Amino acid sequence: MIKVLFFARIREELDCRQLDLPWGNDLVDLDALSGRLCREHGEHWEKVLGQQNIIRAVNQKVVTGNTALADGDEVAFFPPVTGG
Amino acid sequence: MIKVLFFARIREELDCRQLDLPWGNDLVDLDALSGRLCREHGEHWEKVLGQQNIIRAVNQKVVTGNTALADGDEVAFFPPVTGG
Amino acid sequence: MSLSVKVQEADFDPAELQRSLLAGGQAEGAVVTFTGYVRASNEQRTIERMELEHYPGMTENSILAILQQAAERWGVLAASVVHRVGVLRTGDQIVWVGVAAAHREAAFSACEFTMDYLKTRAPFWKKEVGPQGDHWVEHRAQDTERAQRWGRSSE
Amino acid sequence: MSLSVKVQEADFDPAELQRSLLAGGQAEGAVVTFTGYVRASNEQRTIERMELEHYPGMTENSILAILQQAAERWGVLAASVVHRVGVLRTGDQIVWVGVAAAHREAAFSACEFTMDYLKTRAPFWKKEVGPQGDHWVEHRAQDTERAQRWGRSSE
Repeated sequence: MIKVLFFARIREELDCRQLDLPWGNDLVDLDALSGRLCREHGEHWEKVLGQQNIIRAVNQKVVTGNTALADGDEVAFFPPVTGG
Repeated sequence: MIKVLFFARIREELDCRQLDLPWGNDLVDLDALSGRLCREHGEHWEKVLGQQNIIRAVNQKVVTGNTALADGDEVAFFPPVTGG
Repeated sequence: MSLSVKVQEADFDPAELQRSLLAGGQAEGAVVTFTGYVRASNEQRTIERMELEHYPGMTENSILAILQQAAERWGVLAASVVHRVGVLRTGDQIVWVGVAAAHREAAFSACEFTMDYLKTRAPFWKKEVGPQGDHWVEHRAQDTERAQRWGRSSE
Repeated sequence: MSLSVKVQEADFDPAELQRSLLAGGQAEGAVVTFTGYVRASNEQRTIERMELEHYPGMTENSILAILQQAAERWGVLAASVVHRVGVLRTGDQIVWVGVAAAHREAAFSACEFTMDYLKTRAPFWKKEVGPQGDHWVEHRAQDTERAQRWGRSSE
């Protein structure tokens, strides 16, 4: 299974906080995961997840570019951070 | 009158905290004042007041180089500061 | 060396935090602290309240990583971060960063470095609520530039 | 804008000082504080106590001039300095500098600027007393260099 989390503006725009996806061949890497989410949920998700400044994290580490996934991984999508 | 103050290491080396000198022609500027103090108090004062890093203030403002004095001024001699 | 990170809804007491920072020993010559407060306005928008969201787990770990970097780089003796989440109002305390070191140069640098990285790397998001409605605060490009001052070693 | 300078023998409470700093209003987003403590040793010398001498009158005025410069340069909202004199022991607080500003950049810069100038311009002198006898602390060339970072306008 892959646990997928959405935070802040992205969470609100998708109206979704968390998805649990059963592990499968269409989840081998981040780009494949994004592709599947867009196919399943349609144009609105494609637009939100395609935003240029979106940040992706795998197992709570920010990654840049595509990254391989394994069963049990945790993936998160969020906007640039604004703490402090 | 000129009020002359000594602080910290300079005060200890001269064993003098304050001198009040009656106003006169031999006090027209800082160099004249230093000259008079050295003449009156001898070689030890000359050595202490001649130290390169000594700081001089007139009316509580640090001055560099020679500076004119007037009756009523306050002059201070002290080493580099070490507060904070 | 003592490093501490707390993410909490509750308010905090800077005095108590500074005392805890020094509890380890007497070698410290300098303590620098930063306290952040909710401002009454931001870019002309009036702020009634602020809602702070975070990514539990990742937040604490990423801040601890920042403190470890700061501690190694400047020989920090103790450092502590408290960051609030949930609903906050104008004038409320949001964040506290305290750093103890033998000399002031290290304490100032480590504290400012930690704040710059909290602003650019720790997964917190602020939403302002005011008379004009809700507004997710935008990341300031200026914050990224400030963080980059510290060099690539901090990536 | 509220600027305050105190030179005193008595100890101080950083929490109370931070509260006073904010007493004026709610416009502040950031407070940076520095607290200096007597270290247990300096350049391998053991310190039993410290004696702090100052130049009454000139001290307060020169610190106020430093705070005014900082306030103008960074748009500081409030700033306060408390510096102790007399006999101090290891672990005792010596100095507190607090700066409130709308943004952290201003607060950090103004606080560090003030400390650099306290070290190089305010007429305080420290004497360490230890098992090896008395020792007037020497001015650190490094402090003068740090103060010069801020440019000639501060002379």
